[in-house]
Formats: sequence, structure tokens, C-alpha cells
Amino acid sequence: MKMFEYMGKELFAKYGLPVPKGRMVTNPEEAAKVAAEIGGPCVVKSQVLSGKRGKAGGIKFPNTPEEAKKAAEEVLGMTIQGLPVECVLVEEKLKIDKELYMSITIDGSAKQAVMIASAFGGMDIEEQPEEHIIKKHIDPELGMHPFFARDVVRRMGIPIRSPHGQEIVKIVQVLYKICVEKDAELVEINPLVFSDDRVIAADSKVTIDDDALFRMKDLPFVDDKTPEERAAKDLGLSFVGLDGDIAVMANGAGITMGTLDTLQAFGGTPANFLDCGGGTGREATAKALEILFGLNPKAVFVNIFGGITRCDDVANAVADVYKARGNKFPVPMVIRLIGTNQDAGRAILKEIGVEAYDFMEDGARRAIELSKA
Amino acid sequence: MKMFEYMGKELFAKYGLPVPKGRMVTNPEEAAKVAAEIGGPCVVKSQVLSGKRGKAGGIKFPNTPEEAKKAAEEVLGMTIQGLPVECVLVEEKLKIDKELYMSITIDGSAKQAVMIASAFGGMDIEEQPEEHIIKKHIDPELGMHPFFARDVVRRMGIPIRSPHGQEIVKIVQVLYKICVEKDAELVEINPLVFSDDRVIAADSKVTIDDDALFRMKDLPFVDDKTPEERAAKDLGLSFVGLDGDIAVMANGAGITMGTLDTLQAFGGTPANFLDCGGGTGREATAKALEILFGLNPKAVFVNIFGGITRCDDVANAVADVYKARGNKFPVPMVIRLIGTNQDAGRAILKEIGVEAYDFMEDGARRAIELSKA
Amino acid sequence: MAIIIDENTNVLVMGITGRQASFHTKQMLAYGTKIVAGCTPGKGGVEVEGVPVYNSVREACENHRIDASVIFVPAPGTKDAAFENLEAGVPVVVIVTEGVPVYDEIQIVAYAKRKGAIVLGPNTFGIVSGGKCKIGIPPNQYFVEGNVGVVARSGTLTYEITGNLTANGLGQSTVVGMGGDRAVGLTFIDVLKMFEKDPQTKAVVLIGEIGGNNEEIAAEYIKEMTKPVVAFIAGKSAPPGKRMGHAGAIIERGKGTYKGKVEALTAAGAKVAPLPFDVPALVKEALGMK
Amino acid sequence: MAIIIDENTNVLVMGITGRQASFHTKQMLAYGTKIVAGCTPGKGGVEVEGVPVYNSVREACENHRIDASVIFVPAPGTKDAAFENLEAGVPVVVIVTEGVPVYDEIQIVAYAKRKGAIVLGPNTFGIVSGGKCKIGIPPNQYFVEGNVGVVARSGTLTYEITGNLTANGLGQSTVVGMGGDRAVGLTFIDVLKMFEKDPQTKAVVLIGEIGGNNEEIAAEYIKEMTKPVVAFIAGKSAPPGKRMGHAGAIIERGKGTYKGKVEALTAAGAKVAPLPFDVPALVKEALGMK
Repeated sequence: MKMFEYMGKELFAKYGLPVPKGRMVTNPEEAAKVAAEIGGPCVVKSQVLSGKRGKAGGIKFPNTPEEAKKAAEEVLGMTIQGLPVECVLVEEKLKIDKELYMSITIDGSAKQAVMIASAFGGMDIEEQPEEHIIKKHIDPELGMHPFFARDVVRRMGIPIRSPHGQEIVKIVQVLYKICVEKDAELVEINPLVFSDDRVIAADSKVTIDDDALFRMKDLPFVDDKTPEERAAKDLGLSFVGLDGDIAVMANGAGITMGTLDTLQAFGGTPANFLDCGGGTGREATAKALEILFGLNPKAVFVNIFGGITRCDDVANAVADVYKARGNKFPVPMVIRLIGTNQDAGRAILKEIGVEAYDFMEDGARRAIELSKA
Repeated sequence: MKMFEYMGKELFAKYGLPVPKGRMVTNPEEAAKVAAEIGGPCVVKSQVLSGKRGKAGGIKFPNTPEEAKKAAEEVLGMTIQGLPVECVLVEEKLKIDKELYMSITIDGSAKQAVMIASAFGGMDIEEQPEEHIIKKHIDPELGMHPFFARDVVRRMGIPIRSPHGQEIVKIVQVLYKICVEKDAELVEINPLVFSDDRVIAADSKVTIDDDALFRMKDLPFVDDKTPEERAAKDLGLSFVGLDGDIAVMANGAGITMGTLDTLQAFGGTPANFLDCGGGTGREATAKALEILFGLNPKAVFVNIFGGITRCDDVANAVADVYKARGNKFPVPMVIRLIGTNQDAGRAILKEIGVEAYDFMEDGARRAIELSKA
Repeated sequence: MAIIIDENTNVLVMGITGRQASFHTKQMLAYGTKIVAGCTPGKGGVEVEGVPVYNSVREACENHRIDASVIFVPAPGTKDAAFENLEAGVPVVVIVTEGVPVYDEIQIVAYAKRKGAIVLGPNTFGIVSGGKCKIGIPPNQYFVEGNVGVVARSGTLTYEITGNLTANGLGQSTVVGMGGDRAVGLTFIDVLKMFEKDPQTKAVVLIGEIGGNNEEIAAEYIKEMTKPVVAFIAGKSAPPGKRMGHAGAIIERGKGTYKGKVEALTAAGAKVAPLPFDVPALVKEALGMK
Repeated sequence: MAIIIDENTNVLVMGITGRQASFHTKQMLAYGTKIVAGCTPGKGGVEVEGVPVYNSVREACENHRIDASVIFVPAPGTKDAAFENLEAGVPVVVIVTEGVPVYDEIQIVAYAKRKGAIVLGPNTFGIVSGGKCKIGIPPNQYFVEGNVGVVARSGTLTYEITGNLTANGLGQSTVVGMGGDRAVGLTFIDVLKMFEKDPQTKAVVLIGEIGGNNEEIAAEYIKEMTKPVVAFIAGKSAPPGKRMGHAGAIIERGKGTYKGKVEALTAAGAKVAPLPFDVPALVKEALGMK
């Protein structure tokens, strides 16, 4: 789950990391009030999960409370990359002497968290040459220690005993503490700003591991899922919308991708990715089928190779939907069904007049045929 | 540093461990008040660092506030094994269904913390046969986890899903957390009591690592040192009082023990152990010599093999004491001095008429001779 | 021969009294797996499918030699269960559980490395040494003895491809599910090295996915292998994934695409199957069969 | 030959700009030790006794091959300094610092084990390979080349005994200070094994103390050794120590006494010297010298 900039900064502040003065507001009057409290030039930043806020005009620099009110009015009405702006962050405008970059994320290849830092932060960070980027993996059994942070500072070319150096030594250690204590897949500060003697997190990007939400109940999140993604997520499933006309359900991420690849290779166009893997039961499977119908595809292709998923559960779900819809499907259905309890499953399908395919490729071909009929 | 029982229990309570209702008081009136709050049979326990409180009559069982007042009056006047009772702990009297034992301490051989537990706790714990004692080392990089605690419970023969079992699983984990967070060399609960469905720490013994006191400033301790031990400790030195008549100072624990062994082998009797090792300077060494004089020995034997300790520092300290005492020593002094800067040191001693020995055994023989003169 | 497990492997089932675990215990026993013990704290003393249940892994180990464990306990308890097995010295730990927090996974993998143990998963279907031993959840009938080694990240796709191999008369030495999560115990290269040494294995099928650079790293080793490798990479048609801030981009630096993986594997001498059902023909070709 | 360090050992001094460290750097250089780098964060670029100073161990390692480090930093920073060296892959870490919290020591020792590194200390005088290399704080003049290996817990007692050896014409292969603290990197047995293998070492002197069971465990190995062992155990006259609750008694169970240690060592074939200055004669006897 992701956080808006202001949520990340509130989290930073709780851990003692330096963030600009200011706070989130949802209306222009409040914005003026915060600007008055700050008492000087401000920044009004739209709170949306998009990297293009600045270019889209979602960041303004008012000098007075009146200007702040006006800026907030403008920004609160905007839509940036399809995302409506519902709140803004009003902050002190920082004097920026230098922009740095600092983050911790998961490196799956190394199976460790990795710190990434650069003395050349800001919008162009991804274009920096390798020698400007510091990567240091964090040994999970050893944990984070001052020497690690000092070496990051050294490699950034910042004197360790300077106020900036000392502050960064703290920041590096706190960032890892946040990651571990809050199960953060990503904590990113870009830019981390030198402002006179201060070092300040001028932006924040925090992503909490979805799988750890059971123990992170106190944190605020942004729900950036589409209605279909949300509906699937509520069923414990994974959904991604695509542009084509064949709705797809398969059990397992790999086989679902393989099904999309096969459809595309044969000239079809998938409407979505829907993984119903991992022992999803009859009821959830039926609901997942309804999500697919909601996409208004030309055909639905269900591709099941039962392992932990039971073919009879899937067949029953198909039959349930068929009956609930008045003994018909709203769009043509193609079902490939083998594996655990396949005989029981096929018998159930036969009762409602559906013949299951043995092979994925045959089912895929038939689905494409129907989608073009 | 050690803690009184009540200090340990307060620490336990902060960590959510179950302790009896009650609190520490320093006068009989308060004792009556606490007993009234408890509202039933109580225990009044003398707070001294001695294992023989019960046998010495330092634990009483009043049934009413009046009896509690009287009990406190009696106990607060006592001296147990030479230790005056200055406060008592007034607690609810527990119904005791079963006494267990549980502790975590450092096993130097294994270089790890070790959990020791027994379903047969109480005063006889040291006499329990090996098969009644559970020892499990704690991997410092892995840390403490529920499985470890569950296995302790299993080996104690307690059903894991019973209320007692579930409670002990928590207690085991919290004890290690206390050890690590508070640098405890020892955390001991004896007895850990089953009282109906509750599991309660009926006693506490906590020792904090002296070397970690720099980061444990918020904890209360008992100073159980003798005046000489305290004076030496304040100088950063280590002192133990003995019964003999030759006061001894040497630099390093091993050489100091070796000096005592040599004196004893040759028929002398050491008055103390005083290790002034580790680069102790001129001033502290002089103060340490004054501690030795304060013992009223028949002779003083200073045995220095300079490494990080500098012979000139030691010689200067001896000269300082000599001059401060009006150009004499209060008791005969024997000095063996070799190692770092020995020539400078010997020259300084020569100026005050002291001839240093080259060999420990010669110095030891001379000191014994003088002590018997 | 086979890799990691064989007909002599004694297996412990963690959480055996649960619904899924007891179902799969039955399936594994039916496959011929030597399940000697189960573990559910507080349920010690009962039996599940004739298998004795213990209160802790240590207790199971006091009563049996345990060569491998399979973990079915829910995600919040998975780290503890994995640690319990590794601490007790179990050399192979198969973690079926999905949804394990990634920082827990990182710790499990680190501890396993220190203990010299093999961890499959989290989020793995398990491992099957064809005809000898199955640990995990794949459907029994598609896994038969033979000389093709299979290593994969994803589950059902592996059943699909292995089912196709079996249907084409190509049995398997061992089918290894490394797990679909971000931080899992093994990498392709670890398993490829084992197959390269295993006398039973004559060819290897590698089933990868877009994302990460595991396949690219594996390609470096494939160059040195004497045994033929056939690969399938899922996700050719997938849209670019969501990025993890700038950090994700900096780590990946353009790696992880379908195209990049296929090129790396092809350059290393592997044959890449365009679609899942193209795999058996390529394996036959590699083995010099018609 | 010698053990652990020799004339080719490149040494890094941690905290080199401090008073003690710079004094001992000079002493070590005078002994002939190859000190190639120092480290004090923020002081990178200066020189101490002609030795270049770096800001971090990593930086020192980027500029020199580091074979061993010696740590002089104050106790609150010792764990961090030790971790820094171990993480950078330094294979021998000598921790002179006294007063390190025991839980820090436990963590240092565990991490060193994982990294396969040797840690001497905390609270060690260091190590000397006679005439070749000295790392730590002992006075130079008493340590000369020869064929007696010395291993000890305590510092000055070791100077005493080594000084006696030298005065009696018995030079040393290596003198190893394991450190006087409760949790140190090595045990007697670790060092005895190294001496047993070292061709230069012809006899071993073990300097122990009452408390713990390190000497008793060592005795088990001494039985198997081909080289003679002479021991001295300090603390014969010491009163019984203060106990750590019941826990200490349960762990020790009567072990750790002077009598027990002497009996164990004698039974294992070691000669135990009654007093420190009895050691040289016993070594000469063991070596067949007059």
C-alpha cells in the first residue's frame, strides 16, 4: 500500500526525521491558515500518487496566505494523470543548497534490503551515471549500524564531521528502522535537501508491504486501486485491467501470464489479468467471474490446472453463476479444466451443457474464435 | 549492578510481566496502607541482597493492616547477613499451586545467553537433578522467537495451550527482551508461581552489566559495595577485601591473582585484591595506595609489570604519596617495577630512597618478611 | 538419483492438523512420500492420516530423523515455523504459505544460508522427485520419473508444462519450485548447478517470468553447462509493471524485460519456447529424440 | 611460521588518532609490525607516525590489503568498530578495549563466527608472533622469536610469564591473548589446535584462571596433542567468587575451581606450574633441555 507524500512525512516526523514545517489541508481556507502559521513563502503541493505533479501544475509557490488560498483553490480542483486532487500539503518553502537522493528498497536478487543514495538527487536521479549512485546491501542478521551510515556519507563525498554528515548518519539509520518496523518495501526521499545547516526530507515516498498489513493496522494508506482491482483484492485475488476483449481467469500468476501470452500469440487480445490461484473457493470464484462479466468482454476464457485449486470448486462456481444469471452466460464462456478433482468438475459442467477443454491452446483458440464472431 | 527484589519487579511490570499486587515502603504506616489497599493476607519482605531472608525472619505474613504495620516495624529494624533493612515490599499473599524456576544469564563458555528453566523451582533449585533442568542457548543473531518459548514449555511438561502454557510462552520472550534492552547479565524468577490460572513472578533477581551502565542511566540500582570497593570503583579499579595483613596492588586481574597466590605459597597472607590495570594514571594510582593504607596492613606490596601501565606513572604516584605523608610511608612498602618506562620509574623511586625489585618472587618474600617483623 | 529429495527423505509436515495440510498430507502419502511426523503445538499425541503429531520440531526430531519439512502454517506464523525448523537443523524446508511479509522472507533466507539449509519458497508449490517423493501441493498424476529436471518460479504454469512433458513421455528427475515471492531461498543458478551434477538429469527445463534478473544471472551459468536447457519465460504480453519509486528503476536499470531475458538465455545456448506447450518438442530435440 | 599473524601481516589501527592508539602504533612499528593504515572517521587524510588515516574501514580496504585490525576505540563504539571490520572482511580483529558490554561481545563473537574471522578480545593485550609482528599493547622487549606457543586469558600475567621465558632463553612462536572478558572470540582449544599444527611451535604454555570451564574443555583436547603443554592457573588463593543468582550455580555445577582445573589438566598430561616463575623450568624439561 502506498502513502501520500504528507503521510510519509508524518511517519518520518514520528521517527525524528527532519521534514519541512507545514501540514495537509483539504480546503483553501485551511491552506491560508497554515501559510499564516508558517509566516513566509510556502509550497502548496497536490497530494496524488503521480510523479508528474510539478509538470502538471500541481505544485505552486505562494508568498502570502492569500496567495496560498488561491493556489490551494486551483490545485484542489485539478486532476493529475486521471487522479483527482483531494488534499494538498502546505509547507515552508525551503532554501535549497543541494539536492540528494536516499532510499531503501528490497532487492529480490540479493534477497536483502538495499540502501541507494546519491549526492546528485532530484528529478534526474534515474539518469545519473552509475558512479554517482551508491548501493549498499543491508545484512538482515547484522542489521543497521553507524559504520554503515558513515560509509554512505563518505561515498557521497560529504565530510563526516560536518553538521550535514552527522545528520545523514542519523537519517540512514532511521530509514532502515522505519523499513523494518513498518514493513516498508520502499522508503524514498527525493530530494533530500541541504538548506543552510539543515538536512530536510523535501519529499517522501513510502510503500508498505501488502503482505504485512495484518501487523500494520495503525498506518494510513491510499487506495489507488481501480474498482475491479479492489473487488478482486477483497476476494484475495490479483487483477490488472488490459485493453482487449477476452476476459481471462487462471489459477496462478505464471499460468495467467502464460494464458495471456498464448492468446496474444494466436491473435487474440486479453481484457485483463486475473489470478484466482491459491485454493480460492467456490463462492469467491463465482464473484471473480462476475468481475469478468462486468468488463463487457466478447468472451471469457477460464484456464484452470487444478493443484491446490480444486476443479469441482471452479465448476460449481461456473454453474452457480450460470444459474444465477437465469441458466445462461452473458457472454460466451470457454473453460479449460484439468487437475485435482477434474472428473467431478467436468461432470458438473456437463450438467449445464459446458464441455471443458483438456488443453490450454485449444481453449485459447476457441475463445479467440468466439471473440471475433 | 544489582537490584532489590522490588526494583526487579517494577522492571518486570513495565514489560508487562505478571507480578503480585503491592509496592515498596520505607515505614510501617505506609505498610499498613498498602495492606489495606490489597485487602487481604499479605507478605512483608525485607529488601536486602541476601538469599537468606526467609531463614533470618525477614519475611512475614500479616493478615490485616495492623499486622502488616507490626511486621514492617520488626523487619525494618533488622540486619540480615550484615545488611541493614531499609525498605520492605508489601504484597498480596499468593495462593501457590506450583513453584517453577526461570532465568536468563550469560554462559561465557558458549558465548551466548542461556535460558534456564525448571518445573521444580523454589529454594532447592540448585539441588535438582540435571533432568529437571532445561538449558537452552539463545542464538544472538537469530534472537528470541515463539518457537523457542514453546519448546521450553513443552520440556517443562506444561500443556502449551493451557492458560499457564500460553502465559509462560510470553514470559520467556519478555525475559530475553529485558536482558537485551537493559543489558541484564541475569534475570531470574524463583519461584515463578502458578496461582489458579495465573502465572506470577513471586520473586525477582536482576543484575545489570556494569559495563553497560553508560547506556542504562534510567535504571535504579543497589550499591552493595564496601567503602573500599566503592572508592576503588570510583577510580575505575577493582577491589576485593581479604583477611590477611599484606596489602596488594598489581596491574591486571591475572597478575594480581598470581601475586596473591605467590604470597600465600610463601607463607604470607594478602589483605586484599586490588587490580590497578589498564593504564591507570598517576593520580588514581596515588589514591589507590591511600585505599591500601586505610586497611592498616603490616606491609604493602606493589607489583607492576608495565605494558599499557607506565612505570613512571606508578613511581610518581608512590613519590606523591610519600611526600604527601611527610616524606614517609605509614607502613613498609615493597615495590616490584619493570616494563614500560622502567628506567624513568626506578629513577623516581631512587630519589625517595626506594629500591625496586626486578622479580615478583623477591618482592613477595620481602613483603612477607616485613609483615612478620 | 535426483536432487534435494528422494525415496529415502523423511518428511515433517508443519501445521499438519490444518485443513489444507491434512489434505495434502494424504496426497503426498499417496504419491509415496515418507511422511514420518507432523507438528502442531498443543496437538501432540494425535495422528493425522496415521502420521504422529508432535508439539514442536525439536520433539519430532527427538523421535525421528527429519530430512525435510513442509510448512503450511498461516503467513503470520510462517517465519517462526521456518526458524523452528532451521534451528533444529532440518536441512530442507519447503514453505508453501503465500502472503509472507517480505522482511520475514529476508530473515528466513539469511538464517537458512547461515545454517547451510535449503529453503524452497515462500509461496512455492514444492518439489517432486519424479516417482519417488513429493513435498508440497502439486497434483500427483502429472509427475513421473524420468530424466528431465525442471526448475520454476511459478506453480500452475509448472504443472502445465510438466503435464505436457509427461504427456509426451518425458518424465522428470526433480521438479523444483523456488517460490513466486520476492525473496525466496534459491536462485535458478543454485538449482541448475545441482542438475548439472545429478547423473539422472539429462536436460533441464527452466520456467521463468518477467521481472528481476534471476534469469539473466542464470544465463551466465548456462553457458558453462554440459546439459541442454530449454526455457519458457511468461509475461511476453504483460504491460510494464508498476515501479517501486525511483529505487526500483535504479536497481533494475532496464533489466527484467521479456526481450532481455530471452536474448540472454538464447545467447547462453538455451532454447527458448515461445509458448508453454512448445517445451516438450524442444526437450526431445535437445535429447536427440524424434 | 607462527600462528594467526606473521611478518607479512598488514595491520589497520582503529581509532589511530587517539592518545593510547597513537602511542601503541609507535610501539608496534618499533617492533616491526607492518601497520599500513589507520582509521578515524572524519580524520581521513592525515598521518599518524607516518601511517595514512582513512575515514572508514572500507576506504582503508580500497587502498590497502588489510590482514588484521586492532581496535582502540572506547567501549561504547567498540561493537560498531568490530562490526565495521568484520563486515569489510578483515580476517583478524584484535579488540584491546576494556569495559565492552557483554551483549555487545556476544554479538561480535557471533558475527565473527559467521564471517569466519578470528577475534581476539575484547579486553586483550593482543598477539605477538615473536620477532615478527606485534598487534596490541604488550611491552616490546620481553617478546622474542622462539618455539614456545603461549595462550592466555590475562594480560600482565602473560608478560610476567613470557618475560620469564625470554629471560631463560625460551623465545615464542606466537603469544595469543584471548581476552579477559566473559565472551571473547576464541577458546583455549581453538588456539591449542593452531599450535599443534604450527611447525615452529614445539611446546605450549597455557595461562588460565579460576572461573568458567574453558581450561577443563581444553584438557580434553590436550590429551590428543603431540606437543607438550605447561600450564599455570591463577587464583589458587582467591576466595569463592560472587555468584550470579542460582543461574550461575546451575551453569557451573561445581566447575571452575582451581583444584578442578589443575586435576583436569594434569590428568590430560599437562604439567601445571605451582607459581608463575616455575613455568620456564617445566618448559625446558618438556623440551628435553637442561
